[in-house]
Amino acid sequence: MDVRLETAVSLTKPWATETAEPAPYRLDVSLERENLLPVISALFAAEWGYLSAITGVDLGTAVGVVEVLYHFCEGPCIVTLRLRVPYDDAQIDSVCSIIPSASFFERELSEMLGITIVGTPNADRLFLPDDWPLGVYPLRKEYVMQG
Amino acid sequence: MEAVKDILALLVFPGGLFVVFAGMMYEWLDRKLVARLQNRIGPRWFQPIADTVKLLAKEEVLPESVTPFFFVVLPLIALAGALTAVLYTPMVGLEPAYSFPGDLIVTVYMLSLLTLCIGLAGANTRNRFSLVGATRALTQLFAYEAPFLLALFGPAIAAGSWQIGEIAHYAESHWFIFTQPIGFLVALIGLMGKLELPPFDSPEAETEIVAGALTEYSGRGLAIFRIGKGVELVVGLTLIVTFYLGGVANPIVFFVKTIGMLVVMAALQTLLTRLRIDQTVGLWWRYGALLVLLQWAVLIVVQIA
Amino acid sequence: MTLNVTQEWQGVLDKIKNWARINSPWAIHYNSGSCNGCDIEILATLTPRYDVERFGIKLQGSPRHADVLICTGPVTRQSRDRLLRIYEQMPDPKFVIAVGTCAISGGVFQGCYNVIGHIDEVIPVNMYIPGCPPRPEAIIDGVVKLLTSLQAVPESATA
Amino acid sequence: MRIGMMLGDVLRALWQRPVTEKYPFERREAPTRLRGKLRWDPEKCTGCGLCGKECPSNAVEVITIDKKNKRFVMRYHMDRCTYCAQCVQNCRFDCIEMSHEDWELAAANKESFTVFYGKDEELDAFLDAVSASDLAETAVS
Amino acid sequence: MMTVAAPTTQKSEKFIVPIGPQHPALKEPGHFEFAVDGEIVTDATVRLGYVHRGIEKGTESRNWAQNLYLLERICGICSHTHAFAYVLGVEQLAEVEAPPRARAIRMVVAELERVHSHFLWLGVGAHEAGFDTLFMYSWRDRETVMDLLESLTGNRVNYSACVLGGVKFDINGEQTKGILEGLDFLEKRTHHYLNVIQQDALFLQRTRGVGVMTQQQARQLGVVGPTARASGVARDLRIDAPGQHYNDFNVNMILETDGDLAARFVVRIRDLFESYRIIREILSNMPEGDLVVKRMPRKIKAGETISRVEAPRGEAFYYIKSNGSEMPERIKVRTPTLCNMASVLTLTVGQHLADVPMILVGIDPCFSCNDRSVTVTQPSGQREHWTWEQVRRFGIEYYQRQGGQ
Repeated sequence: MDVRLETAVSLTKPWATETAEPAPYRLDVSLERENLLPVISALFAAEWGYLSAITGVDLGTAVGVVEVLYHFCEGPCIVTLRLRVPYDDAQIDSVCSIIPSASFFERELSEMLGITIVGTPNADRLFLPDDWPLGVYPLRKEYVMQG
Repeated sequence: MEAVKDILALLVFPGGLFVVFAGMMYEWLDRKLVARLQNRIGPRWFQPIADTVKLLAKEEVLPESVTPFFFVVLPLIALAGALTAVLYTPMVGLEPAYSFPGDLIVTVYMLSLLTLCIGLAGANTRNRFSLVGATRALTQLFAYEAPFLLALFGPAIAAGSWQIGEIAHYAESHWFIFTQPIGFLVALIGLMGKLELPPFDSPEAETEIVAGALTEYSGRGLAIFRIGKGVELVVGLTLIVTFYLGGVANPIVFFVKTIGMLVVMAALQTLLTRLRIDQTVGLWWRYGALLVLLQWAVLIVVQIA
Repeated sequence: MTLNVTQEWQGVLDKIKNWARINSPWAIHYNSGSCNGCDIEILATLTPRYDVERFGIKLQGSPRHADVLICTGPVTRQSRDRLLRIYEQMPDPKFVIAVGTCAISGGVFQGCYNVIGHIDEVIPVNMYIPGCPPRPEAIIDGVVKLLTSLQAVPESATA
Repeated sequence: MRIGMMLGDVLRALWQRPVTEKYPFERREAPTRLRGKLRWDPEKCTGCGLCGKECPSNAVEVITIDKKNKRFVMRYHMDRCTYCAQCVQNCRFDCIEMSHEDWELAAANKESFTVFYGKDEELDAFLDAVSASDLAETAVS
Repeated sequence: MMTVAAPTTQKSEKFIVPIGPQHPALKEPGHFEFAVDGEIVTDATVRLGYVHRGIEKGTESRNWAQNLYLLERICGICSHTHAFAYVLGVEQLAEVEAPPRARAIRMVVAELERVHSHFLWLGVGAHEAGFDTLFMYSWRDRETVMDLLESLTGNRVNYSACVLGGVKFDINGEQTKGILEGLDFLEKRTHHYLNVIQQDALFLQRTRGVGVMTQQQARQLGVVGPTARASGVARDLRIDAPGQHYNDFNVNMILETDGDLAARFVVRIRDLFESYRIIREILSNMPEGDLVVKRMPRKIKAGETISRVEAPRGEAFYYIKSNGSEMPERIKVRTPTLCNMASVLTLTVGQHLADVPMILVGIDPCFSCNDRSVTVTQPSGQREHWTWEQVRRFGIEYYQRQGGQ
């Protein structure tokens, strides 16, 4: 295992519920939602990589959960923090207080998948048009494209 | 008979048709030269004519929130000003059509009218975009006008006259480009500033010559402003050549000199990065005006001595 | 007799107008949701290699100065109003060229949720240039075809 | 720090011929790999339909008239085509190629963008079979 | 096709002048909002979406091969990057590996694309600074590489070089020769341009000391690509993560430490030399073999993967999830501009509004930002919509007041 990944393992260890290494240079850390900020603070304080993207994956209406992935990259290594956000309590803490540049990713996440970002400095729409109906989230599986 | 001559002078030569046509040809030459210097072919010779005719035939959109009277009249005043200036200028090296003591000052004033009208037209349109453009046009006027004037007055002082015709005759025997090189440079660059040609077109790209203040002008108004600019280019170049490059002369020689100036202007346009207005203003006031004044001082001392 | 003379004059005037229009098409370009590919190619036609200034084409910033609207890309929800506005701001006579496959039919973006459709669902189009993106030569070809078609059309029909 | 670094280029340009191409007065040969208008050869087609299956924009349709006798017609929508050549890649029988000669495709109306390919007799049969109104509909879509 | 009711009113008094590609950097529409206190920017946000088409959702209803072409059309400047990142991801999921020759060809196309993109940006930057001659000349020379790409791939913009499991075409000897000749010419020109941007006094006035981003800032903002490298952050996937696509050829890191616009120009130009070197190296050591793997499944095994490719603008990030069917479950694309865009917004805070346009151009915004409508929020809370042109004018006038004193 790459030494940088080892550092990441030890950094995230206190909060990780599950750790996996799905591919070389990759580390998946599953978290509880409330532990997101401490983990990110720890990574940021140690200057481990940078926030490369936030991905939201809708697992489907049957499960009723959106999985939110925070990808941190450092050289060849990618650490992915995995959080599960249920539909009925779709909110998550903003990381903008630690990483200001995450604002874009959070705005995208919230408009595309209907997740409320608690404490984000700007919750305006980023990509969707002004006349897009409220409460419709295009990247949810329940949204089916016509035509 | 005198009346016929006056009408001809006003409408055909040197005012009116001739100078409008000459303005278009100069504009074409300028664009063509810039294109060639950028390794392109550039426009065809009738391009400005086609542009103008097309604009004249196009729908004129009268935007809301303008005072229609000024919207229509301002371009006409601008063109009239430029055309009036022609009458006192020794076109193609011939004697000016009209002349009176102090006509240099009137001419220069008439030339400023165009920019002033553009500024007012922008302000009249009253959308924020044009307004800002108008302010900018007027500031630029403020920036280059004084040095440009000073540069044109240099030869006047040397010749001891404020009459263009007399200065021109005096200049025949005194090539002021050698005795007053700074004045020449400032006048040439000032003309570029006046016409908002590339290095001084601060916020404009090569594709939009006047979009700022004239954004809302679509058909006739735009065409008339463009004609006005063409005329001003002709008058400005003629004045510079007359004053600095040997006065009234054989029309062919005079024409060659004018083309030479145009080439220099085109080269400057292609070579220089656009100046921000702060740089333009700095250039004019810190260097242009000061240097010309210095030259004046020297001149006056020499004259007295 | 006098009627004939005026008609003849009118005919000559129309010819001159038409000639000027064909030789001085000022363009404005709007991207209503394309991938930039067509936009770069349109831009490339301005550069020394293709140099559309040969035909008197100038890109203008203000829709008020333009005769030809060059559109690229499918129309997204957000940019639809914009496109309409530009079109309305242009003075008559005006022409629209749709450049690229997505401007004509939506191309690969057919059915994407934020895409309303293609250009001619929003504004009338005079010339279509397919390609993804069309080569600069193909764009020039389209423009020339548009200009040639103007030559044939009598004045009254275009105004 | 100097002023006018491009002077050399600019002066050279005065003597050089402009690089501008004379198109459309002189037409430069396009590279042979250019992906222009699609061409279809009905002789070799087996009607497998793989070309249409992975077309990203539904630009090609192979219409079967008689499967047994291998009678097919292709309807090609030039206006939808993205000229990606995935169909060429997919075709195992080399029936499809992208022409490098036909790339000046501009037209004033969209009807001309729907192209039918096929052997003459099949094409006639097919076009007869399709009613005029149907055709008009396809042209619009 | 969805139908949308036409909005009845224009939402605000927004005066929008979509200024076309005279400013090719800023082609695609975006809407920036800067709050200013006097002349100092206190807050900045951006509204994108004028060209948002819904590609990510679109991928979920197209099969794997169709998606290749859909994703390629995310961006017309770095189309190959997107295709490249996508096929890498899908191949990882399907557990196939493209043959070595195919990988080499992909790299050649990627590097040629970088060359064209940097030339494009050089022209754009020059144009934005008002140096049209440099714009014209750099775009003239760019045609050289466009010709190479066209004769190699068959299209000038959307190369469609990749297919799942390989590439579409081979590079033959004649093309190799053509590319090498083209590169020699470009290298000569690039030296010239490097001189120009480093020495032309008037040009430097617009770039030196503008939009400075320190190394510390760059690290914190998570910028990528040349923007990061101009601030001294060594971040280049071709070097950092060679496992994915550059394993056979080593790339040198190009770093500048000034962090201003001039440095961003220099980094990109010096990047070009590195690209020339890499292309030459690949062409002289071209591996033999097939172009496409024998068997590429139509259905991709369930699973998820991340693939990253160094685009001309920085790292392009792909997250691909498959559910084992013919269509992907989820594809997430993060373009480099999104990362860098955040840096613009942060950098402009505390800066003069006058410097904003050049800073924006400095990151080489690819997917964003023109129509260039800007909202300026005054301290009184009054909001005004400005066009991009107005901001520029504002800047110019601001400087004038400064300079006129």
